[in-house]
Amino acid sequence: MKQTVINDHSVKTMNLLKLFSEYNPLDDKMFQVMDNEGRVQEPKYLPEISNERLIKAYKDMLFARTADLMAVSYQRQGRMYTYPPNFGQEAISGGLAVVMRDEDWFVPAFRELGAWLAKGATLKEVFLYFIGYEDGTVFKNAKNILPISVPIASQLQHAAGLGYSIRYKNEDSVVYAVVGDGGTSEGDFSEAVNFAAVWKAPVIFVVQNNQYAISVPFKMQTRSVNVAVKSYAYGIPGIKVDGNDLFAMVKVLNEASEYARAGNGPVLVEAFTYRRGSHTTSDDPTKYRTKDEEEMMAATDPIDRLRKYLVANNIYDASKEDELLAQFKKEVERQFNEAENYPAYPLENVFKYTYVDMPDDLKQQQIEHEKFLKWKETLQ
Amino acid sequence: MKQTVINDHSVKTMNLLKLFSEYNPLDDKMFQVMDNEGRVQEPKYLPEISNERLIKAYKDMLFARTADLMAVSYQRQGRMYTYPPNFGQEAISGGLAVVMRDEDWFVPAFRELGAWLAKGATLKEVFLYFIGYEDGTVFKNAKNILPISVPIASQLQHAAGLGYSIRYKNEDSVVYAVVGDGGTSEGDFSEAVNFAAVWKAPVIFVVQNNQYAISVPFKMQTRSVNVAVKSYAYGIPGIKVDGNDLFAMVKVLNEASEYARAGNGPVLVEAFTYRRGSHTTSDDPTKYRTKDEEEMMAATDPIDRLRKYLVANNIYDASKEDELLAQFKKEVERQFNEAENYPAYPLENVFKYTYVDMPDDLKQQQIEHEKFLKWKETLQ
Amino acid sequence: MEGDLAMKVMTMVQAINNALDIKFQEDPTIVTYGEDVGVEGGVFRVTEGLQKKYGVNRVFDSPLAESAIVGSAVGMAANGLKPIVELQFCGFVYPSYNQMISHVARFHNRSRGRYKMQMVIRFPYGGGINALEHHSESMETIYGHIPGIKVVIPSTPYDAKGLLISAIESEDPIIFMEPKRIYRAIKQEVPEEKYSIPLGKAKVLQQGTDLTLIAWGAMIREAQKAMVMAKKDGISIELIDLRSIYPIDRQTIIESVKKTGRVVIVHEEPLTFGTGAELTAIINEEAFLNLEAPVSRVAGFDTIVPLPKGEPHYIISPEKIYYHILKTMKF
Amino acid sequence: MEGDLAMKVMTMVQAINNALDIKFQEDPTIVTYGEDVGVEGGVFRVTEGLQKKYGVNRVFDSPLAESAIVGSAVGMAANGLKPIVELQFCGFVYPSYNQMISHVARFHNRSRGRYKMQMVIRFPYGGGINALEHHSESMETIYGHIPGIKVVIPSTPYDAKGLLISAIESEDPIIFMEPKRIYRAIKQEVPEEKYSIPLGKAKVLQQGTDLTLIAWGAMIREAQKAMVMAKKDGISIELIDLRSIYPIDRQTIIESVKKTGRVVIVHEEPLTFGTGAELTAIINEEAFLNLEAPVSRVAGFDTIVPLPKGEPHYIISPEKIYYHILKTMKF
Ligand SMILES: Cc1ncc(C[n+]2csc(CCOP(=O)(O)OP(=O)(O)O)c2C)c(N)n1
Ligand SMILES: Cc1ncc(C[n+]2csc(CCOP(=O)(O)OP(=O)(O)O)c2C)c(N)n1
Ligand SMILES: [Mg+2]
Ligand SMILES: [Mg+2]
Repeated sequence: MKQTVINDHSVKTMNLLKLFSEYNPLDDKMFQVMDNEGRVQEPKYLPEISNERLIKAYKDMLFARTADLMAVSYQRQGRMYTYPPNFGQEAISGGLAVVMRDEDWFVPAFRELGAWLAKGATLKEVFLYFIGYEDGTVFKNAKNILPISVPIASQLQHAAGLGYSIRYKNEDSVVYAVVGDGGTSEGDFSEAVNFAAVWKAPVIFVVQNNQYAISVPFKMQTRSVNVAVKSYAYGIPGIKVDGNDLFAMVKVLNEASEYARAGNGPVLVEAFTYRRGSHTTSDDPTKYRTKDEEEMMAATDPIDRLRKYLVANNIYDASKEDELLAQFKKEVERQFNEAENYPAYPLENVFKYTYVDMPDDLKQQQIEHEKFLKWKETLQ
Repeated sequence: MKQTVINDHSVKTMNLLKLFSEYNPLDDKMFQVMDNEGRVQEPKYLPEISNERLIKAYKDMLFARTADLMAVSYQRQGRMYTYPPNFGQEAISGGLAVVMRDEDWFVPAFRELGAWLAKGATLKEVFLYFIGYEDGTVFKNAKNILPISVPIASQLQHAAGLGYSIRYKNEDSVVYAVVGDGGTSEGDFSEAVNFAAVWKAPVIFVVQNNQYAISVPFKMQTRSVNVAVKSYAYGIPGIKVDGNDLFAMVKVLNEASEYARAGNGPVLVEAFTYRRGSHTTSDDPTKYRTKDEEEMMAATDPIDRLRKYLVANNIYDASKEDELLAQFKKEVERQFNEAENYPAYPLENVFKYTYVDMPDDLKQQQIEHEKFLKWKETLQ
Repeated sequence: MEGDLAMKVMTMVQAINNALDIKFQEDPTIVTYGEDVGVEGGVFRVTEGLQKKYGVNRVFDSPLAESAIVGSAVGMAANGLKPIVELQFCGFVYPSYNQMISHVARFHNRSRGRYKMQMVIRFPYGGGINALEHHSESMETIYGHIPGIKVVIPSTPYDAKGLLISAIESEDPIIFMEPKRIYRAIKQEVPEEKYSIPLGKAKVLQQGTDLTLIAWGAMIREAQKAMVMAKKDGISIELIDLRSIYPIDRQTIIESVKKTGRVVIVHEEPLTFGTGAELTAIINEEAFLNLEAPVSRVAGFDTIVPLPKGEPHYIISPEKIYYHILKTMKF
Repeated sequence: MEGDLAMKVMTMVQAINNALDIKFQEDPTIVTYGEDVGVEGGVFRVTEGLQKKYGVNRVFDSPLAESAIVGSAVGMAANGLKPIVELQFCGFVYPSYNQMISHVARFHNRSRGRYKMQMVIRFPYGGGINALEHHSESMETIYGHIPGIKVVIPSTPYDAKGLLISAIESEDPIIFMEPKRIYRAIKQEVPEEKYSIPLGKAKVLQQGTDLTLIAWGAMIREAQKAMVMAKKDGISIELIDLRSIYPIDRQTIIESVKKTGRVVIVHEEPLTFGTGAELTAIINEEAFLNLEAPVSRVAGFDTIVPLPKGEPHYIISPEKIYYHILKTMKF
């Protein structure tokens, strides 16, 4: 057991990271390493990533996008229920994928395909979930990941608690917790960041600001100029980063996790992005946004940008991309088929997991239902 | 009906008030007009208050304190249930009393004796409430006041809604909503300020930072340097003001309400003070704070300070204060006696107000209970 | 009663929209808001077209915060507005539970009648739409158990319109739970004019003599299917649409039970502590001597509603209702 | 069983404190926190002395936010801690209701057993202490109705200790409701050693043949007073302390009802949708033919608990229980 006092509440002058003070959220500057054309604008902040790792990151993002677009079409074909697309937001998960370590915790909402996969979840599992199996959110080969969380912002409380437990057990991990821009309006957002701050819990709160909560634009969620500035309410560092810029994401997440891991407490990262797709497959974005806007934001696409960078720097040969995509599609199709052919959902799974120690009443409910089912078979 | 659009969410550069930018909460400077000895340090910010009004303000604060201390002793005598003392915090209510107009709304928590009285509540009512009658929180002669609210921070949501309704109905009032420092940790605080900001609702959120939430010191509630800085999270002006300095309170509340009334939206006012008494009459502060601290903070006492100012400026003749106090005590005693002699709580009052249109079931419950009571009389 | 009125075929969504439209026209103190309620017209399109017609001050999007949505309505009601708030799904109501129980339900009592909480809190509830977690639940009990609030559930477009109009006009706060599974699944002729259906009254949908079947919301349709099965066995069933979860219309129920002596109750919410328990207790208290068999509850299991692939196991089938009817008849 | 153990006279507060102490000693993964839990030892002094003994990392004050108190416990439990959180009063639990129902109750199910939510959520409940609004309420039902959670209520210091130890050791999340009215009102010899009482089991406190009286928490004492009155009439009452609100111990209840044929249930929470409804439904289902009179519920009214001067009207008196006993006997 750790001997230092976790609840050390003496307010010290915050040891703000250099990057964070340079991009003070009050100035509403957005930290960006490369521009929309993939040209590096802030070389001093270009994170050190090997070419190999970079190519992998790119391919992973591309794979996630492929899977994502196919998921939407599976849904259209009636082969899947509601699905929340990630299209346009891949560099946030992409950045997390580069930075997260096995022992770090990942606390997702529901729109983090790339990060789930990076953590060790399989695409098949993700499909299973959106096809309608709880099995799909167990992520059994992924270490230290919480299940998909649907009630907006509520998962952040879990992140704060995880952060406390890490300090309590003197573990070396940090927590990455994701929430949307809309989620910052929930009381749970505020409470969670505040708890983590008071506990100096090593939590990186990553707000995926895709500028909409379903149909509601960011400027109707809050009057604050950006999300990052909300860090001031909790006395922690905050930064607004271009969430479509993999380099910027990696740089910020690295700095933030170093800061958090050193015992300084949480960091608030606003990853500015755009949801190019619909909110979910049940949503029609034409009701609330313009084609113009969509096109303007398409120009900031994270995958296009990274590809431009990679090609311009001779790291990646884009001429083979069609082949790669064909291969990805096959793989996605394979995993989707596996998910589709998953064994039927047994009745007992409805009952089995509600409690560790199942009450007799509930057992009885199962038994009686089975009796009914037997009887039903005798009908006609 | 008003024609302008309430939900105008265009983010404008905030039209920060001069005073507010001078006392930027980021610098953690506290706005103060007079020092602990009642000497004016910021003459340019001394609010214009007639001597008459000033004397009234002073006497009202003194009356509130007298009532408050006597309430504690009534409680000790077993003549009243739990009571939350205001001792040491009188200048916050005192400032509100000077600034609030009849048509302004007051949204209290439970520790605002002076403000209730200023709004038109009687001391008898307040006593009635803490003696255990709902009648005591109706405040029937006070215009635009909500009842006492116990669940911490929840009342702030009502303030946001009131603010919306004011804009909707094109009324000229503003809302003063009070909460404690502990209350700023609740999700409801954050949601309410955010709603008010988005709606540009004319709400002055007054945080009575008395440095404790029961036993928990402010520095364990949050890592932010102060409360005022939390305004940044919502894109609204915020200021930390010496809540024991009546002049500073009046000045800030005046500026804030002007700003809010003009349609700019809410303001966050941190009124820094100290609860010299116990949290409630069931609390023992020696468990969590030192005599030294208590003495240090006693030196900032709001009433002593104002008296010193008044005397030094020949506005008030303190030599007659004993007489005044004797008179106050008599008046408090009179009102307490009235409260104590209030008619017994009739059974029907338990039932009558739960619904406007009482369901038959509930009527039946009352009838059957009355049957039981009749039967009970026949026992023995 | 419906004879003179111009009729139009409506879904429940349209009927609710129509009720809102009528009341908005009539009463400028009514406003409505919630997540995606304005521009989008609600995720189920219940408020569609209203913002265009009545402006953004009366029909608007709120930030994403349920506690504030309900809590701010308290302030609006205190100053004379009549807010109608929408919460997006049954599973996202809970953050507002504190405001409901601590304030919406109590302001009238706490202020000894000074402040009325004239408001409607609407939300879709129930399973059967293949939705993600938290989108399929039914928790009538936790609302019905709050003193100070009334809880209403319609089962048809006609009822939805008439009950919602009464709810809006009620001086008590109303929780209006909408069975989303039949939002568009049932079409019905509905008068275009204003009409209202009194709150707190159950409706006998079908007279019968052998057994009383009590249901509400989307379960009415399932109950009706079960009745078709039972008809073959010559069982005469009296079907009651409860309509009001609180208060419960004891009179209608007891009259029926006194006639039939047998009862089956159907609800989607978990069995234990469900509305069926209260109904059973009422029947036990008021028709004890008339009962010829135990009251039978067909209800959701005491489990979390499974994701879509497991939901068919969970959802109540007409066969299951029929099974309980037979069991109760044979007792 | 109690024979060999060293005994000490304890109040319920002391017994709970003692249970915590024993478990803290045993298991370093246990932590406890909440408003004023650390330095102050809780507003009711339940955690008194524990911070000094186990340090601020294990026993600590949290900021004032109930949703975060319960929600953060979910994260702690996911990483192998066993949090025990205190919510200060029954009326301040609601902000955490979303975390309870959406996460605490569901993590095990959602993760198909990967994550256990081994935690205890403690709070004082019930009336009779002349408190301000929100400090006197009983709402067993809204917790009992949540699938995935178990709900426990002790009625004596002895039970409080034994049940709390079981609750802490339970791998399922437990809501532990403490009848604050008898926090210090009852003193009892309690073993100083560790012992536990199985969850989910009611206890027959007194055998009897004429009528089954079911109560829990602070109502046990009132029930016992009523029994003294009924004894004069020669009525032999079997008193059952329910102890577990969910699951309900059907067996103990049904066995008793089969013997007595008559039942009176006592609870503080509002009548409608109260725990008495579920008990009645169970009895109706499983002992229908044994019932000789309607099950009678003595309960709080469907109103807000009045402030102290009105509370005597609201609170359940032994006479009222006695009245119901007589009515049920005479039926
Ligand atoms: C507590 C809660 N309220 C409402 C919803 C319904 N809902 C699902 S997603 C969503 C919008 C979320 O917006 P944001 O946080 O920006 O995340 P994004 O979907 O844009 O990734 C809403 C309102 C929910 N899931 N949880
Ligand atoms: C939601 C809620 N949780 C807990 C409580 C119990 N409680 C009453 S006062 C208080 C402390 C409040 O502190 P603060 O907000 O600083 O106000 P102060 O009492 O210092 O004026 C607490 C925890 C409550 N009333 N409401
Ligand atoms: Mg978003
Ligand atoms: Mg305080």
